[in-house]
Formats: sequence, C-alpha cells, structure tokens
Amino acid sequence: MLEPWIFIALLLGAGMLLPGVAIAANWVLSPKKPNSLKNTIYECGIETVGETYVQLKGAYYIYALIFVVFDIEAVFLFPWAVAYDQLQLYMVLEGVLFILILAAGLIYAWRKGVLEWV
Amino acid sequence: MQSFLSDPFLFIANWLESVLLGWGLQPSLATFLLQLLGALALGTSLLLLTFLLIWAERKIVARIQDRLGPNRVGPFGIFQTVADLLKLVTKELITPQGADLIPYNLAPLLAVMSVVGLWAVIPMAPTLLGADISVGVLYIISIGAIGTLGIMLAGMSSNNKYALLGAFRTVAVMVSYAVPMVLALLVPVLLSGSMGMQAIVNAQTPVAFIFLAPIAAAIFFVSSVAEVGRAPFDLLEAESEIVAGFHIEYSGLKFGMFFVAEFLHAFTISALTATLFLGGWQGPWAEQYTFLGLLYFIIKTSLVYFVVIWLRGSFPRIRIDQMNALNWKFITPLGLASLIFTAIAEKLAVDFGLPRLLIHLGANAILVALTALALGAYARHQRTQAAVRQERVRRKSTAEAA
Amino acid sequence: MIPLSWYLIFAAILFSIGLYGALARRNALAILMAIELMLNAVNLNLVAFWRYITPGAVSGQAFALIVFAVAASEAAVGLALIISIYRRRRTVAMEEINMMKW
Amino acid sequence: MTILQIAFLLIAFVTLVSALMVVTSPSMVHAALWLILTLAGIAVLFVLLNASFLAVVQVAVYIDAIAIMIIIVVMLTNNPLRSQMRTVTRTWWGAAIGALILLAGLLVMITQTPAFELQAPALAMEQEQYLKTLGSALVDVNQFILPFEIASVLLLAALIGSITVAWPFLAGRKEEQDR
Repeated sequence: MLEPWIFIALLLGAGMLLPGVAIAANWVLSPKKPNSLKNTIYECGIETVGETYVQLKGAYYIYALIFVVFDIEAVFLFPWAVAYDQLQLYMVLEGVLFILILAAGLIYAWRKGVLEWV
Repeated sequence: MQSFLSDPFLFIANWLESVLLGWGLQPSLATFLLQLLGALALGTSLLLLTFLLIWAERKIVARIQDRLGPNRVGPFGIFQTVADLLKLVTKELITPQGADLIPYNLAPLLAVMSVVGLWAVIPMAPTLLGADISVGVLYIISIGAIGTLGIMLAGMSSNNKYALLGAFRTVAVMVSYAVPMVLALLVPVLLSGSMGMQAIVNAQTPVAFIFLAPIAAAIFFVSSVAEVGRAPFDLLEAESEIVAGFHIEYSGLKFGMFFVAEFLHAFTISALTATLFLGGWQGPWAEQYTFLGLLYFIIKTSLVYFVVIWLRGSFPRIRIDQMNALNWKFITPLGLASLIFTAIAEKLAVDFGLPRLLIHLGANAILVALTALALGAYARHQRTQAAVRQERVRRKSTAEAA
Repeated sequence: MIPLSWYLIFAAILFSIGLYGALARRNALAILMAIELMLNAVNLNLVAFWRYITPGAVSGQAFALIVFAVAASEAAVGLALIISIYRRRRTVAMEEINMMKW
Repeated sequence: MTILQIAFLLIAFVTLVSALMVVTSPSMVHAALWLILTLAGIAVLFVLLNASFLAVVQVAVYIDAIAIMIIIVVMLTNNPLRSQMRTVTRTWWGAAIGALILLAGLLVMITQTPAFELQAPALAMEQEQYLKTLGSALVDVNQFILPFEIASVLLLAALIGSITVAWPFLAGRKEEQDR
C-alpha cells in the first residue's frame, strides 16, 4: 500500500539531491572572493533605500482568497467526479448546484470590481 | 529474448531484482533499492533532458525568427548548452547581504523538486510508471504548486525589493491560473471515473479525451502555459519590467536551477497534456511492445512541446492587466461552464445510451456558440461605454470652451 | 506496527502547542497560525480514528474534508479582519486592538 | 521497532519541533515557513494512515492555498517600525500553564482509553474504492449531502465576507483617485 509513496518520497529526495550536488560542484569549482560591494543588493546600481519588506498591493490577498475558495471546491468535487459513474442524475445535479453556488461568488467579486488589476 | 523485446524495462527490473535477491538481500530491501535506483535514474535523465530541451528551443525559435541559432559547438550546435553549463559552473556563487540563508538556498532546490516530483505519476509506457497512486491528478496539482512556494521563498529571502515584488507578481499569476487548471483537470477525471493517471490513459482507448472535451483541453493547455510563465505569459520575468523577477539575486548554478526548472516544467506540462487529453502512450501495438508505447508518448509530448515553443515565437508578450482579465473574466467562467456541460452531457449519454462522442461534441459546440455570443455582447458593451465616455469628454471640452 | 495511541499522543501535543500559541502570542497572525495547528491536530485525530476503528466507512474522511473547508473559511475571514484592522490602526498586536472595550 | 515506527517517530519529532517554532519564532515570515513544514509533516502522517486522498488534499489546501494566503497577509501587514515589539503577551506563563494542564489531562485520558494499544485493522477496500464511496456519500441524500452543500454556502459566505471586510481598505487608493 505504501510502496508508491516510497517511490514518490525517493523521487522528491532525488529532486532535491541532484540539484544540490550540482550546486555543491559549482561551489567547489567557483572562485570565492566576496567583497562588500559585490554582495550589495542589486537594484539597478542605485543604493537601496529603506526596508526590503515593502508593503504589497492588497489585490494579491484577493487572488489568494479566490484561489483558496476554488481549491476547496475542487477538493470536494474530485471525489464526486471519481464516483461519477455510480451517481444518479439528482446527485450529478447536486454537484452542479455546488459549482453554481461558488460561481455566484466569482460573479460577486467581478461585480464588486475586485478582479480589476489596478 | 522475446520478453526483452516486448518490454525492456520490466525485463531489466526483473533481472536486477533477481540479481539483488541472489546476493541474499531481503525482498523488501531489494524492492527499496530498485525504487531508489529508479528514482535516481528518472531524476538524472530528466535533468539531462534539459540540455536537449534548451537546445531544441533555441534552434526552433531561431528558425521562426529566420536566424540560425546555436551552430558553433558540436554538430548543429548541439553542445552549446553543455558549454553554457560549464560556464555557469565556474561562476562565483554570490550571496547578497542580509539574505535569509536557509530559504535562500532552499528555493532553487524546491523549484526543481516540484517539477521532478511531477514525473512520479506520469505514465510513460504501459508498464513504465513510477507510482500508480489513486490520487494522481490531485497529486499533480499539489506538487506542482510547491514550485510557487519556491518562487516565494526566493523572493522573500533575497533581501531585494525587486525580487520581492517580482516573486509576488509571479505568485499572484500562478495562483490565479491554477483555478482554471484545476477546473479543466476535473473533466478527464469525470470522463474516466478515476484520478489515477494510468486509469485515465486506459480510459482513452477508443477516443482520446481531446475529442470529448476540446474546450477543457484548450483551457488546461493555456492555463498551464501561463502557470509555467512561458511566453506570451512571461511578463513576470520581463527584463524591462522588474529587473529580472524573483531570481535577480541568484548567480551560478543556483540561478541555473531556476532556469532548468522552468524549461523542464514547460516540457512536463506538454507531457501532462499528452497524457490527460491525447491518450498518453496509447497507439497501435502499444500494449504488446512497451517500447512503442514510450515512443508514442515521446512523439505526442514533443508535438505539444513544439506548440509551446511556437507560441513563444509567434505571440507578443501580454500586459499584466490583460493577463488577469483573461483569466478571471474568460477562462475561469468558461472552465466552470465546461465542467457543468460535460457533467450533464456524460450523464445523458450514459443514461439514455446516446452516442458519447456526438453528445460531447454537441455540448462543446453549444458552449463555443454561447461563448462567442457572450464575447460579442461584451465587445458591444465596451464599445458603447467608450463612445459614452468620448461623448462626455467632448461635451465637457465644448462647455469649457464656451 | 504503529499503535493508535502514538497518533493520539502526537495530536494531543500538537493541540497543546497550538493552544499555547493562541493564548500567548501578541500578533493576530500568529494566533491564526496557532489555530490552524489546533485544527490540524483535530483532523489527524479524526483520520486516525477512521483508520483504526471504522476503516469500513468513509465518515472519518468526510468529516476531515469538512474540517478543511471550515479551516479555509476561518483563515480567509480571519485574515480579512486582520487586514482591515491593520489598515485602520496600523497594528496587528491583539493587546492594542481594544475598540470593543467601550 | 520496525522501520515504520522509526519513520513515524522521526516525522513526529520534526513536526512537533517545527510546530514549536511556529509559536515561538519572533518573525512572522519564519513562523509561516515553519507552519508549512508542520503541515507537510502532517501530510506524511496521513500517508502513513493510508489516507492518501487526505494527504494530497492537505498539501493542496494547506500548503498551496492557506499558507500562501497567510504569507501574503504577513507581507501586507508588515510594519517595519514595529518589528521589534514583544512576541508574547504579558500573561504568556498563564497560557503555558494552561496548555500544559490540558496536555497532562489529555495524556491521562488517552492512557485510560480501551483503544490505547489498538493496532490498525486491514483496510476494507481498495483506495480507489474509498474515493468512489466518499464521492457518492458526499452527494447521497441519506449521508453527507447537507454538509456538502453547506460547505459550498460556507465558502461563498467566506468569500463575500472577506471581500466586504477587506476590500474597502485594499482599494483605498483607488477611491481617492476616483474622487
């Protein structure tokens, strides 16, 4: 039962290890002469001003929010889609109702002007 | 010998297992070692494949732009990428001041890991599949989005405002385009009644899903191209916009790993499109000869990958507000509609024994017609609005003049 | 193999850590994260009971799914409140958010 | 000690340490990153419990969606002038004592349960079959149809509520321009 997951764990480990080895090789081969000017932040040659953690645009939160809502929707709909061939018509329509209720949320966000990129 | 011809991969695996068992290892340990070997082989070959991908892309884009492309190192410049790699390997790894060291160094590894991890569930041939888990499609969604995390880490830990802004723009776009991608992925799951990738390929025996759900296939393709950040959706790394995006503070192979991840991801979405909508390894005699299955899979994937490169060569970069509007106001509603149409059409086809292909094509045709009508109405609305605005400006200026 | 008690003890420790975080932290975001920890502990318990006691039914998994939906909604609304409080008061420290006192 | 038990202890240790870091780390960004590690550890525990669907859902919902939303809000509410402030309330010791009492009580209760040493029974069906059963149970009138539809209404309410609460503050600049 766990065998495919062991393979996935190994592959994910390999996906970390192989680039790690490549970067380590780079570290061994490359020159190492850091100086304070080289290590400064690159902002088109202009000296950096203020904190790095600037405040972001609020719209990012809205996109993440809509993504969260639709992600949960998909999580509920995936078992529904897998069980599709066992479902009766009314069960399929319930799934459709589920989608429509969330589509209402999308329409609300659209009407509210949230989706515009300012 | 016959067994080797029909299925070389299984043959080699069986042979290796018998060798390992012959050494007196426990069966579970032997299986574990085989899996380890398989994982390392898959990971290494994927990373090596990137050389070929970068070369192919440069050659094809050059041809589209009426240039020769790389042609100095090796025949047809095929070793150009190797030369580039050798150059990158000898570059100094610069760590910027005030960088958050652990996330900073973890980010490129995460980016590669998320792409390589996707290949665990992609069936390349009838018996050539890393892990046949029952939740393959959802696994693709979740592991694919780990790459988003890598980009975010890179942007936050570099201690650079441009990297931070670029990373968050990338994250916003990736997160937005994940929505229609997930909706489009529901359609093949619904049609095949399973989330396992091998089961989805097996369900495409008479007709591939691209004929049953062309709209979902198109949505999946476009949104995954956007998710990868390829042209024409590559505005997030546009040099002229935010220096270079999230990887500005990376040098040497740490930067190279983001590059590798991006190219490999483009190839991976081609493989996913081929698997989910074009029938994967399905083809004549693929069941008998595994090697043929692998060949069909590679041909289909390369075709899709060619389209990806073609898109890059042909389309201008789109603006971020256009990209955003395209997603939320066109692709996502269309994805929702396509899912609803497919669900109802499939139920009708099964319950009333109607011809499946015709019903689905009809439903898709109706959807296309409705979309065209809606787009027409929207365009008319926009034109009227523009005319009203113009009229107001004109009246204002005449009033001021008076 | 692994006895049920290991999962229960793990979930209990995780829940206690979450409770400490929810009560002791000043930052509203940290409190939200601690609540997510507590919800995760609950979810782990639900799944462990499903696996060890009623593996024949799917109720445990269905409950866990609902908990996911609730956790997501809670996080979304909580974060929206934090944003609006922050934009109004320029702080996310819970002690300083005392508008409700009057 | 089987390999599975050692794996469990390792994962549990990593998860608990990162959970502790979540509640003690002074930087919110670091706390969010530790939270991601905790959530990943719990996903692995779900795999060990043979709930592969929930494991993938854990990654898809928590790590990909909720954690990213939290990080974005951390960035939105980041006030450089206040980054030096205390991380715990004045009564943090009370919280610690309360949490410890709860933990002690829970541990006593767990050791008293009859299911203390219970081993996992065999699974009743294939993983695929579990998914199908779950899918039809979610839309079955006699089972989980009400939670299923209420979940969608709850998500809709969360979406609309969040937009209503947060949007006036996010779009403040635009309103000024319009005026």
